[in-house]
Amino acid sequence: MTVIDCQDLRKKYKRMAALDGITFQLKDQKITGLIGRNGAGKTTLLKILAGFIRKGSGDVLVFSSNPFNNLRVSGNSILVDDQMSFPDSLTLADILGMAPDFYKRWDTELANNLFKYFKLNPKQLHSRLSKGNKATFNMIFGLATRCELTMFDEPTNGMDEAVRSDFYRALLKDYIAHPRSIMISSHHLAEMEHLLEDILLIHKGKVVFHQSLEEVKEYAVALQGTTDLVEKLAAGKEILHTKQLDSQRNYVVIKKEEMPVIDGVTTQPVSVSDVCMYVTSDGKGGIDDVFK
Amino acid sequence: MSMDTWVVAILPLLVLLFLIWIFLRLGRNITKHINWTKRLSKWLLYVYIGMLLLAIVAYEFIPTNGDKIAAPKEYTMFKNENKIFQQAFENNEGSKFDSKFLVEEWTQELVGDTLEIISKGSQFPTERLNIEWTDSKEQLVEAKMYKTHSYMDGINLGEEIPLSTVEINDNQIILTAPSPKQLTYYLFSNELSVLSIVDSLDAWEQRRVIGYTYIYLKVPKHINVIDKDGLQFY
Amino acid sequence: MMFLSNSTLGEVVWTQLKFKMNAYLGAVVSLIFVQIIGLIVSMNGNSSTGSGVDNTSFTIITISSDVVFAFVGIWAVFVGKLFTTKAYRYDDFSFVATRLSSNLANFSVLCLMSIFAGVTTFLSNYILRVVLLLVSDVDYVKSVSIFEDPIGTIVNLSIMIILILTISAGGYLWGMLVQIHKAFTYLLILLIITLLVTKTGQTILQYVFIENESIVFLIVKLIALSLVFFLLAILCSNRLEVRR
Amino acid sequence: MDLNTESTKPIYIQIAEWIENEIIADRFQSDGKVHSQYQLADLFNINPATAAKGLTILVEEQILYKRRGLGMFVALEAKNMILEKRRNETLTRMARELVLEARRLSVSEEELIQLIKKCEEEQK
Repeated sequence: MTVIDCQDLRKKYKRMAALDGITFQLKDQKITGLIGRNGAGKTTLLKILAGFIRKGSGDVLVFSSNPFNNLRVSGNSILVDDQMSFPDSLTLADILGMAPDFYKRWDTELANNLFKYFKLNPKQLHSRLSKGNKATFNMIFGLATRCELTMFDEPTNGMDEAVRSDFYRALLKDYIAHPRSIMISSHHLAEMEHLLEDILLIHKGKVVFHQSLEEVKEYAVALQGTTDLVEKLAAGKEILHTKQLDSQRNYVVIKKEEMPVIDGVTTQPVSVSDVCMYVTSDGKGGIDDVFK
Repeated sequence: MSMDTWVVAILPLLVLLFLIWIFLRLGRNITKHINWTKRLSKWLLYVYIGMLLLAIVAYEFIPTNGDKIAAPKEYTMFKNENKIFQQAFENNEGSKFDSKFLVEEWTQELVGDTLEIISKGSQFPTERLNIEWTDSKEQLVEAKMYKTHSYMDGINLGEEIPLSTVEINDNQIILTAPSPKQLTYYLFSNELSVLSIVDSLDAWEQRRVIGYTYIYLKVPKHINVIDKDGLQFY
Repeated sequence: MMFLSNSTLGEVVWTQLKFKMNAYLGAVVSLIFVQIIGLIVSMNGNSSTGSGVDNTSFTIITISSDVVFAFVGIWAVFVGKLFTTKAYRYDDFSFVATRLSSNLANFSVLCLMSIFAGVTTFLSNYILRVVLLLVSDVDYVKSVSIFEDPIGTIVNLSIMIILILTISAGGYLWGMLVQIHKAFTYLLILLIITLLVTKTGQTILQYVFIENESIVFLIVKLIALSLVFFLLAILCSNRLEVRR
Repeated sequence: MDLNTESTKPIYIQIAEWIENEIIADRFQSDGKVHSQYQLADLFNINPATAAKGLTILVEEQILYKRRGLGMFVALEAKNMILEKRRNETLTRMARELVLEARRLSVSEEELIQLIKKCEEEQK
């Protein structure tokens, strides 16, 4: 089943294009990482999918309908982000008490257990939570809704290290128990990479690739060796990134293809987060080039 | 009521609006710093509703010192009765007087042939006097004092306003007006007066019946009546 | 396998209504304070008429709910506007909501609050009565109580309720317009002034509030006006995006 | 149990290797049931799809077999197959390194074979 279907989705703010022709499809019950640099359009995409904002042009279908002003989409999806707000007159306990009325699959037990585990104060008001606790509460809320499409936008912002790993673990365990479509956007790809099945990489409002994690791992290969040898080997191939070490050079080459084994050049795999970083960097050089 | 006066009436309200707006803003800033829990709010609500209900019950039990407000129908009736009485009075038809208006009656044996009527205490005497001349040869004067309905906004003024005192000497009738008195009443209204602003004047007129004190004398024809204060109604 | 839960609009509106009645209790509390201040202001009476008969002068001080009502009216405008603010709209979307369901729920809340505000405004007069009678030694006239004139009570009560509803619906529309463009903040003030100053404005006001053959006709007109305000507000809110 | 996520080896290969190790250590008996993809995901804190991929590799190598509706089971000859495979793999890798090193040191093919034969004899 297709949960999300975007065809050439565009969205403009004022005159700036936030989404510039997004096309992808999301099959159900996968954890997908929405990766991209700041300003790539991740948040805009998620908000359109959640029905918070109107699409520009193109098509967007969530559960086969346009999410904007759609009750079925709203009832079966949730977007957890740091802008989530709850009435000031309700305590956290009140909010958790109201939620089952809205979300038919709300898991009260999970919500209460996580709430206790993270030692949140039930009498606290949402607006007075610290940044980290707010993120924790939102995460609990998002998980407990059990929505068929659960989206997290930078969920770990403000959380400390221990809570982050607890969050990822909780997410995975709940996903295993109740498989559903989960989308997470984050800067910290490395720390959640193991959770992901697919990666949707977007850059400047466009989809760079939408592949499984393993495919991304095989996406690129790094060559390290003496400059002339490496250059010869990389000639004619798409160079994603170069880095001068000393008298040697280090190249990253797109499309891991069969390389002849040459003495003096070692081939290394490139981590997923590095792949994403290199692919979305505008120049072919790195920060070192600035200091040349 | 013309539209202009309506505007004038609403302008102070606009100033009021502005003040309340400022007040609400202030209030919001203050309440931002108070943790209004749901429980506290609910308690406040219950206490307030309780107070309202208590007030309704308490109001029923507070003793009245005014009459019940008379219904518009009653006012019309009062007005009619006053009118009929007045006409009878003007026409000297003593027999037609409604006996319920009778307040006092007395007779007086005069010494001389003159009867002097004097009004005291009030610049503008409000009593109305009429004389029916009789053929009697005696010195006897019959006097009757009547008072017609006086109602205003439901208050029976007849009860609240003291009667003029009547003093009778050998050949004098001295009417003394009651000493000046100030009466203040609260009138509670269920209606929004803003909405009834147009017909309120009429309504107010309708709720007002002013009666008079009438003095009806039966005097033998040979008696000379001196009415220097001009009480007599002709 | 996907299991999509389907909720009807009615269910969602009902749930939102329950949620809002809990969440917006603060607005009700503020109403109580507004009424109490209105009561304090109206201690001096709204109008007094005097006249004299036989050396006796009368002053009749009329104590009605007008001042309290004026206060509550302003409260209603701001409560209506409050519901359209970002914070309140975003709160809805943390749960299940569409713009339509959210508007319907808001309107239901405004209706319920108007009923509450109308009833309490009407009854608050009784607090004033009791307090004045206990505190001052001024005589009073036994006025009609709710038990003596039930029909009159219901009529006066429903007028208050529906006026408050109309005002809050106006505030709601105003709030939506402000959300679309900040310049609309001053529109309301401008509108009130033009209504009062210009001839056409006065004609409109006269038509709505004064030239009424019967109370029922006034009520019908006010309900229609509230619905118009509300429908316009829905149209406006469809332009608004959440958490932008 | 921790996986090396920084490692050059894909996670699903690591999963497959872990199951193989368990089979060698007799912790998974032949014809016994192995962990499901969800148990593995929970155990290693990874996406179930990744775990499934690890299992699939082993099914393809016929080390595991599927029973519809019941799960994955260890094949009868699994242990031997794994040992065989590892033997081949390790030897091949070492031979490749040997060849590469020989080339670096300019040792000819014949000399290398001579060397191996000599080593063989020394061991006897």
